[in-house]
Order: sequence, then structure tokens, then C-alpha cells
Amino acid sequence: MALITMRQAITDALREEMHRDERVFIMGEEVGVWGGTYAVTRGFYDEFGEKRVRDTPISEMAIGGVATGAAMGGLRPVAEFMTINFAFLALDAIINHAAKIHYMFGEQMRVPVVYRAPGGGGRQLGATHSHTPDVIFAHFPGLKVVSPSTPYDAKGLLKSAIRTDDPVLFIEHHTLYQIRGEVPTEEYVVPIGVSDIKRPGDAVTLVGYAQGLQVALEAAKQLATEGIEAEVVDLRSLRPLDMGPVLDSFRKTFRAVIVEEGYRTFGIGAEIAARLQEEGFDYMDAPVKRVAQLEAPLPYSRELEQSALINVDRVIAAVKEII
Amino acid sequence: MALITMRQAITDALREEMHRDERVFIMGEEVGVWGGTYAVTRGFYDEFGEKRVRDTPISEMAIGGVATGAAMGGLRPVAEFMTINFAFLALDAIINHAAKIHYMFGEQMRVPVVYRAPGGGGRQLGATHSHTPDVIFAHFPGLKVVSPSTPYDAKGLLKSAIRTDDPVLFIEHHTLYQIRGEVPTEEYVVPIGVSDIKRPGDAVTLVGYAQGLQVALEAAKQLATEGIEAEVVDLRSLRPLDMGPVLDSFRKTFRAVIVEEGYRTFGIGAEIAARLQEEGFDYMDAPVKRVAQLEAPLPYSRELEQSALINVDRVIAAVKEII
Amino acid sequence: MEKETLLDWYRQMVLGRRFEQKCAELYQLGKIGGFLHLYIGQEATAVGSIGARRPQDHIITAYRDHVHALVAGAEPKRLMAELLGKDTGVSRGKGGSMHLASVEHNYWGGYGIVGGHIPLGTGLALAEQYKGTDAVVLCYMGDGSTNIGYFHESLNMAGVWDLPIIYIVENNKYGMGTSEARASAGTMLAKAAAYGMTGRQVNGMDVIEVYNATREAIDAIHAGQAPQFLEIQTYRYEGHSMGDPLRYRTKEEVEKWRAEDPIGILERHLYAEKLATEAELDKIEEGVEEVIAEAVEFAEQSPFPAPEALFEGIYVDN
Amino acid sequence: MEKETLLDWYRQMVLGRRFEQKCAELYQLGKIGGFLHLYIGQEATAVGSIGARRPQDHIITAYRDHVHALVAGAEPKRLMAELLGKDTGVSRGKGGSMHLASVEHNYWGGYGIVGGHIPLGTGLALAEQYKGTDAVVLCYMGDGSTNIGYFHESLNMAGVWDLPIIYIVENNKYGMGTSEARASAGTMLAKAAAYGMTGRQVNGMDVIEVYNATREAIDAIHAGQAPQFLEIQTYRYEGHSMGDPLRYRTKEEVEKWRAEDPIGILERHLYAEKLATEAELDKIEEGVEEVIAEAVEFAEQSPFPAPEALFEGIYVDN
Ligand SMILES: Cc1ncc(C[n+]2csc(CCOP(=O)(O)OP(=O)(O)O)c2C)c(N)n1
Ligand SMILES: Cc1ncc(C[n+]2csc(CCOP(=O)(O)OP(=O)(O)O)c2C)c(N)n1
Ligand SMILES: [Mg+2]
Ligand SMILES: [Mg+2]
Repeated sequence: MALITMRQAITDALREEMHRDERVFIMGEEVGVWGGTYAVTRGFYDEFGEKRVRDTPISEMAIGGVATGAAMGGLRPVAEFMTINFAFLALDAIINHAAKIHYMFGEQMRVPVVYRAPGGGGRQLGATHSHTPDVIFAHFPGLKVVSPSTPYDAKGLLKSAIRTDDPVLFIEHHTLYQIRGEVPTEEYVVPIGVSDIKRPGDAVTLVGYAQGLQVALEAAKQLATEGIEAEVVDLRSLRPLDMGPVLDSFRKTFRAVIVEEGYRTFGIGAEIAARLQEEGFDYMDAPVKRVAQLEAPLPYSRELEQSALINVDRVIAAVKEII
Repeated sequence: MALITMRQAITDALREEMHRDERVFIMGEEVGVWGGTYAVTRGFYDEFGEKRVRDTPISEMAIGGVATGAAMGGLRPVAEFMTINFAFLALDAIINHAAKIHYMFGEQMRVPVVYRAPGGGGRQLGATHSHTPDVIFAHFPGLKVVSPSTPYDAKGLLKSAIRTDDPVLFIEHHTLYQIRGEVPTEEYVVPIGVSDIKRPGDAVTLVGYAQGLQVALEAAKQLATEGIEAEVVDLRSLRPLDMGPVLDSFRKTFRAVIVEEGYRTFGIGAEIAARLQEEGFDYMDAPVKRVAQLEAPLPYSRELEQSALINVDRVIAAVKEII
Repeated sequence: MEKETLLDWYRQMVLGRRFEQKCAELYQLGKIGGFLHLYIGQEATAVGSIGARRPQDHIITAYRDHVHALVAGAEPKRLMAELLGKDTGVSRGKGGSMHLASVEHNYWGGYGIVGGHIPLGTGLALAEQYKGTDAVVLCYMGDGSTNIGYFHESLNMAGVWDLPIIYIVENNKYGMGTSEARASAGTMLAKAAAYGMTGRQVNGMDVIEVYNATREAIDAIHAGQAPQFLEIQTYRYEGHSMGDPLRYRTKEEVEKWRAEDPIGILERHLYAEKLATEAELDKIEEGVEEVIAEAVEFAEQSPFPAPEALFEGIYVDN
Repeated sequence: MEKETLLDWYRQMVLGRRFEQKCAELYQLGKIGGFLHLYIGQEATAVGSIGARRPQDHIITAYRDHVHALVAGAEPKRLMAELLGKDTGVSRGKGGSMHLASVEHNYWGGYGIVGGHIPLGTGLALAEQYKGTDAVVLCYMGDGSTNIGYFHESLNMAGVWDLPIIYIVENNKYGMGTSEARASAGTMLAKAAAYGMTGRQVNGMDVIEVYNATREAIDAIHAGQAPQFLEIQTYRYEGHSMGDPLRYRTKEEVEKWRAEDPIGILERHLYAEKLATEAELDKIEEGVEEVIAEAVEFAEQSPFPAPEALFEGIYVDN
């Protein structure tokens, strides 16, 4: 085990996979000479050369589509969108091409592409650069959507993403790059589509992923000081969505709060709440609550932006409303 | 009153608004010489000339963005995406520009643009051409998203959409163009953001919009023959989302089924169900059910495609599970 | 050109045309659904250019894709089965007319989103370059699709990376009802030049000229001049798809182009050069009719996909 | 050029530069957050080209937008307030550095999504053409952004519709760390030609040349040659944004360009032509320092937006 940052865990996963498999290569804006705008691929250009670490023009549609085509042709591209906001421009390439091709051509082709995309708010980048739009990508069958909350998961899930023969959108919350966690020094993978209990408890179920999960964990810690033991479930992947552990937990706690950084309306939490009442109706002691981003474009001004984002207090308040 | 098709209602709204306000103009692929691929603007090119009925190149990003700019500059564009599938290419223009500009620049600019987009499945057009992706557009504050189910609403809502100073995505379900309904001959508008009871009842609440609403109405008719009186609520607009009538109905019937053509996971129904359990928890006699598209890319083959789509039987079955 | 090659091209063009005519019939009968875009008039482009490719070279195109599939070597019966939505279709009945593919023939399919396949073809070229093979990609598109962002971003990326791809614009003068002049502010060759490609105009009604131009483009790539760009001047005789009101062009214009029919041109050439007799060509025609009859028979007899097929193939790893 | 005009341009360029330097300071102090893209080195472009516009002409650009705003006439103090996230900022503190606008000065703002503003500018031009005015749009962008689909689709549409717009590429040789040669397969002028525009290269370190070129482009539009395209050769001395590791270019290259500093060039011109004395220029410099001090003072003293502001302005009609 080593205590490393999420950034390092992602870097390590990429490097190890590139050493393991010649077909894996990286493409995207500033991934090479610059070393990646979040420094995830620092040193890769020198280590692997420009064939395998490809700086692209500012062309998100082509990043989305060319990576898809390269995957069809037998490579295993890891294409980086500098931020997920710019992936809006590649929605068609991702959803109408990468995610459909295997199915639509009767399984004649495979599209083992990974799209990496940092996302999230809280850095005063303004409305267009602060999205957490994960849900819109997770809406469509054919794509896998993964978003880790810990260095351990980040490394293990990215390896799975690179190895699966399906297209994967791998969302990295930019405020998590600095967090540290234990990661084994030996090889491991984390399977895609398996939710994970990050903290056991019996008083309430907190459901989250990525940054929302970290907020939920912190809330759980504080609640514990008041004797409220929250169970924290990390979705880790949004499609496939593994509701098993969420339901198991709910059947034990009878109450749940979903924590997500994105907007509440038509957000991730809506589906979780809908599923809990559908499949766990008899266990509902209280309404399932949602803590999410307030419904405004994120403003630049620091305090104003912060006021729109989720935080530990809002999670604790939601928990207290239902227990 | 006149009995006209939804297509005619939309055509009439456009024509009347163009006569009323010089600033209103139409742009899009094949809206002019061809007369619109769904024949909505047939005759407009001759009637209004090429200044006000503008055929564009096949350039969805520019259709999205140029219309936004023209609206900033004081015009009132009605920009047509030939189908909503192609609006994927304009997601950034719509969400990161049209929907943000008023807010992000401190209200210095207004963006009174309407994007019209036919959508929906059921016509054997294959996975890329059969989306009902309404939810992904409705996820973001700043945009208004409207989708009518009747000729009356279509005409009145489109007029409101053209007159509001906010950007509106106006989604027309392509299988509804042929349906007929009563429409006043005198001027009227239907306000955006007001749900509507389309059929009164007390046994169960059916919630839908657009094609889903028509399926729900048909189901209600059949249920009535068995003595089950369903109340049918038409959302009409997805953002703003007017939950008032839905909640009122639910507090009366204690049970609800949501009917939508799009995918179930992270779909419209998820939010409705989540809101019902949050705000109507004490009235829940049974889980809120969702009837939606099965989670597969829509295939070409007719029967296979049909098997994935919603239908009256599935709605009736869902109702019977909870009453 | 060898006699045999020319006769084979003749056969392929006739096959393409008859196949399309049969599709139109089956559409009227309601056996084919969705959108149906016919290639009639443009046959020399697919036949001449694909005629120039080596087996390792890849083909990818838009939704007007039946004839490319046939020429690439896909079985007519499996194509027809696809059009009828059958389980035996090349795409298991899931793709339909716009999404035919036959990967075993390096035919990577038709695509319905205008321009969406251009980066895919570019990515296929990247894969070949990466693997160090000598294969090239023939990436076809319409004149109208040169106005979409995909075109621009893809050609630029291919230019920057010297990818082994030939972008082939089938300029049939219209994108749906919008003429080239109303849709494009610059010429096709100027667009190519924007990405550092020289480009070349080709008479798309002459299968031999198309063949030669494609051959030379492949050779140019092998000589280090990748990517390549061809603008093929051609015309579609029928509407854009079934149900086109055809308000945007005159009968005279269509007639003018019909007079330059690619099949007719080759036929005249064959007679002029005494490479074929009427009897030989009639025999070819008969052979084609047989192939098509068999294809329809096979398609009609084939089963529709089973209900379970809906959920098959969404993912490789479930 | 009149002496007064030149001195005013000198003042504007100095103002632009000092403003940016102050921003860098305030960023280091944590008073400005988010991304911050400085315009230092490129001042002659905004000053010369906006110097040529009439009040009715519109301006729109990307995120490197402070100096365009200043030159367009926005108040320095309201710009600085925006950068500090204050309620008195031009965008009420909601936009920040990348989203300055001052619509009363026909300055339609900076935009953070690369290329996203190009169709917006094109739409503004459409609105003027529709209304029948003689106003034109100056639409600025970087060299790197000519590779995104927005660029292509917008220029083509403007070309097809003859829209009154000047696309002004500020070619500072890099998009972030990627040089023009590594990002663009063709030249800027070849890209313009793809949309039927002739285009012209301009020395962006010479404010007079930029002015003249812009004037002529406006005149050309009025003479019926719309749209227009200018490629302005320039350079940014600082990193792309704060925290740029600057691994992609050499110190020598930067020094070479610094030697052609646009302020220095104009200064030498003023002295050579005896249009100004050192004392005059010093006085201008002092005046600028005062303006900036006032702007910072105003910004610092201004209140942050009230909490309610979060939900204000999402819609016009609620
Ligand atoms: C992104 C997108 N926009 C619009 C359409 C609708 N559409 C289908 S084909 C077509 C015309 C394409 O013209 P061209 O590229 O010249 O090809 P041709 O049909 O002439 O072969 C249009 C507008 C689409 N399929 N995809
Ligand atoms: C669509 C999109 N992709 C990527 C980015 C990240 N990004 C911001 S600026 C920039 C470089 C732009 O270069 P250029 O157009 O030359 O302008 P310059 O910064 O040199 O003024 C990039 C890649 C973005 N903001 N938007
Ligand atoms: Mg065409
Ligand atoms: Mg630049």
C-alpha cells in the first residue's frame, strides 16, 4: 500500500496500462508537451513519444469521433476532454456513435474507447466551465459512465475502463485530484458497475459518488459524533447502475439521502429516489432526500458560487429532517 | 373552433407570429424551398421570402449559435433542427450559450430564441435517429423546454415560446403531427410552465407529456371501461416543471404512473417520482410507477423497435399493479 | 483496362442500380421502412473507387450506402435481409438501410448522422498508421456534409497527423433540397486546401476516370502525400429519400445528367472498343436479376430477430 | 494619422498593459480567481481594430477579453469589479475574467468555450443585415480556435449569406501549448478561402497597420464584399493563463517578439515623427496609473453580490 493522490493514481493506471498493452494510447488537448492541464500525463510525452501521446487541435468533435474510429480499428484510445464541459461538443460522437456502433451494426464492431473528462464546480470558472453533467451521459444505454471518489477506485476503475471492450466515459472530479488514499502497490482492478459501501452504518443511508461521496463521508463522520451512524454507499458507476447495495442498505436503515454535485432536477438522485420507492417501498420510513446543486448557472463570484454547491451542512440538515 | 392537425396548429402559430412581429424569422435545414421535412413550413418561402425563411447549410452548431446571436441582436429567431437527434451537435450552443448568456453577463443580454425540434421513436429510423432525449436538455437551468401533446397546446405554447424573452426548446413528437384537435379560431396563448389536467379522475394519477400523454389518455379511456377513472396530467413543459397539479392529483388518488417515451433510467419520470415521494410522502399508498422506453438503442426492425416503446398495455399493467 | 475488369465494373454498376430499384419497390410495398436513400446515378463512384482499393483498405460512408456495400463484397442477400429488418441481415436487422456494414470486407458501414462517420474513418486511418500497415481508408461523403463541423475537424486532424485516408466527396450537387451554391461559400477544392490537401476533381460518370483517380490517390499516400482528397462530380437521379417533393430542381437538369449515365457511358465504351457484345451484356443483366431475385427470396424467408435480440449487443462485457 | 489619435492609441495600449499587470498581481493575492488570460503583447490588435470601428459596430471575442472591453469603452472600474467578483462588475460578478461584456458599448463579451462565440458574432451580423443597418461585427478569435467546428460552420454560413462581419484571427502562434504548425494543417488564409473570403495578413505589432486593415475591411463590406477575414500576426508574452508551465516555447522566441513590442514601436514612431515628447508620454503613463488605481479602489470597496443574486437573471420571464 502507498498513500497517493487521486491524480497520481490515475497517472499510474495510465502508465501501467500503456506498458501492458501497446494498443493503448492517449490523445487530447495539451496531453503531450504541456503534460496535461491537470498534470495527469506529465512526463508521458517524453516517456512514450508522440505516437502514443498525441496532442490534438482544439477539436472536440474529432477527439470524440477519431478516438471511436481508432477503437473500431483495433486500438485502445484513452481520449481526454480537457474538461467535461467541452465534451458537450462531442455528445453526438459519444452517444450517437461510440455508444451505438456495437449494437447498431449487429455486433460487427467493438469500440473500446475511454473518454477521460475532469468536471465539477467550485473553482470560480463560471457557468460554462463548471458543469457536473454526468447524468446526461448516463442516460443512454451503450455507454458506461464511471466516476470514482477515491484514489483506490480511480486506479482500479480506470484499468477496467481501458480493458473493457465497451466505450467508457471516465469522469474525474477536479477538486478530488489532491485527495490522498491507500493504493496497493501490486496490480488490481475494480470492476465497473459495482457499488461499494464506503462506511457502514444503520441509521440512514447516504448515497453518492465522486465529490458527492466525499461530502457524504464527511457528513457521516460528523453525524457519528452525535451518535448517528450513517451508511455511505458509493455508486462508482452511473451506468451500469448497481442498486443492490443501495437497496440492501435502505432495507436496513429505512431512510436515505442522496448527495450529488450536479443539479437536482432530472439529476442522479432522482433516479435513485425513484428506484428506492419502487423497489424499497415497504421499507420507506421517510421520504428519500436529495442534496444537490442549487438550480442556477454557476456564477464566478466565490461566495455566490459556493452557496450553490453541496456541503456537509446541507447533508446533515437533510439527514436530520428524516430521522 | 376548428378541428386541425398538430402540424397545422404549429404552422398556424408560426405564420401568425411572423405576421404579428417582423423580427420573427425561421432558419434551418430545408425549411425554405423544400417546405420543411415535416412540411410544417410549406409555402412559407414563397409567402415570406428568403430573408425570413432561411435555408441553412447542414451546420447544427451554427444553427444553434447563429440563432442565439441573432436573438442577442434583437431578432426573434425560430430555428429548426430537422430532428432533435441532430440537436446533440448543438448542445453546447444551446446549453452553454443560449441558456447562460442572460445570467452570465449580469442580464445585459436577452436571448429570445426558439429551437423547434421534432423527436421520438417508432418510425424505424434506427438508433441514431429515434431519440427522445428531452430530459437532457431539461436538466439545465436557463433553458425552457416545452413539448405539447395536443394541437391546442402546440399552437398556444409555440406562441408563448416565440414571445418570451428566454430561450426555448420546443419539442414536437413526430408521431403526433397527424393527430387532430379543436383549436380556437381567435387568438390565444398557452403559458409556459403550467401543467394541465387532460382528463379528470380519482383512482390513479397518470402523468405524461407529448406522445406519452396520448398513450396515457388512451390507457385512461380503456381503464374507464373497467370502472377505473384515471386522472391524466399533462406536464406540457419540462422546465419550468409545474408539479402543482401533479401533486394535487396525487393527494387525491394516492397513486401514480408516469408515462414517457424516453428511457427510464435518469428520465423524466425519475424526477416526478422523486418529487412525489418527497412532497407527497404521506399520500403514497403504493410505489409510483414508471412506464418508459426499454433500455436499448432503438433497432430498425419494426417489431423489435415497437417492443421497446411504450404502449397502452404497459400503462394499464402498471396501473393494475398499484390499485 | 482489361476487358474482364470493365465487364465486372459493368456488372457491379448494373447490380447496384437494380438493387436500388428493387429497394424502391419493396419500400412501396411497405417491406422496407424508415428512410431509404437510393444511389441511382452515382454508381460509377462506388464501383470505380472501390475497384481501386486493395483488400486491406477500408471503406466508410454515409447513409446512401447500399452500393458501396455491394461493391465492397457484402452478400446481396444479407444486405436485402437487413433492409427487410431480418435477423440474417448484415446488422441483424438493427441497422436498416442507413447502417449497413460488412466488417469482414473492411466495409465499416453507412452512418445516418451527416458527417458523423468522417472522424470514424479518420480514426480507422489513425489505427492503420499506428499499426504501421500500408492500408488506407476511403471515406465517402456528400457535398452537403462538407459544411458540418465534423468535416473540418477531421480533415484538419488527418492533415496534422498525415493520416492514410482519402476523403471522397460525392458531389451530387444537392444536400437534400439545398444546392451546392446555396450551402457552400467556397469550392470543395478550396475546402481541401484549408487542410493542406491539393485535391482533385473527377468526372464521376466515368468509372474509369474514378478508378484512375483513386489509384493515384492511394499511390500518393504511399509516396508520403497523406491525406488525399477527391471531389467526384456526380448526380442522383431519384429524390433524396423516398417521398422527396423534388421542388428544388428541374426535370431538364435531371435529363441532362441522365444523358451522361455512367452505365450508358461504359456500355458505349465497351461497344466502341469492341470489348463486349450485346449478348454478353444481356447475360450480365440476367445474372444480376438472378442475384437480386435470390436476395429478395432469402430476405423474405428469413426470420425477424427474436424478441431477446433487443437486449443483445448493447455491451460486449455485461 | 493625427497626433491625437496616435497618442490616444498609445494611452489605450498602455492602459491595457497596466491593467493586465495589475490583474496578475491581484491574482497572486487571491483577489481574482478562476482562469485569467492576459493580453500582454497583443495590445495593438484590439486598439488598432476597435479604433477603426464606428460606434454602431459590434465587438465579440473569446476569454482573453479585458483589453477589448477597455478599448470598446467599458469603465475600467466596472471591469476590475467584475474580476473581483463584485456586484458592481459589468456582469454583476457572475461572469468573471472570461465573461466581461458591456452591451451599452456594443461589446458583446468574452466567451470561455473556444469558438462558441463565433456563431454568436455571426448571428449579430445577421441581425444587422436583417434590420438593414450598416453596422458590422468585429469577431475576434485565436489561431487555435480556427480548428473547431464552430469556426467552419460559422464562416461558411456568413459566406453563404454575405453577412457583415470581419473575422479577426489573433494569431499569437499558440493555442495553449500547441503551436500553429502542430494544430493547423493549412494556413489561416487558406481557411478563409474555403469560405470564399480573400483574407489578409496584418502585422499585429503595428497599431497603425491594424487600424488601416480594419478600416479597409469595413469599407469592403460596405462595398458589397462581405464577409471579411483578417489574420493578425501577434504574440502573447505571458503564459496562456496563470500557472502555465511554459514548456512549449523558448525564452529566445519570447525575447524576439518582445523586441517588436507594439507599445515600443508606436513610441519610437511618435519620437521619430516628433509627435510626442518623453514628458507627454510620461504624463499619459501617469494618467493610466491613476485610472487603474481608481479602478482597483472602486472594485475593492464594492460589495459582493447578495445571496439572492444567485437566482436572479436565470430567466427574463419567470
Ligand atoms: C447532423 C445531421 N443533420 C441533418 C441530417 C438530415 N439529412 C440527412 S441527409 C441530408 C443531406 C446530406 O447531403 P449530402 O451530404 O450532399 O449527401 P447526399 O444525400 O447528397 O448523398 C440531411 C440534411 C442528418 N442526417 N444529420
Ligand atoms: C471547446 C473548448 N475546448 C478547449 C478549451 C480549453 N482552452 C481554453 S483556451 C484554449 C486555447 C485557445 O487558443 P487560441 O484560440 O489560439 O487563443 P489564445 O489563447 O492563443 O488567445 C484551450 C484549448 C475551451 N475553453 N473550450
Ligand atoms: Mg449531395
Ligand atoms: Mg493563440
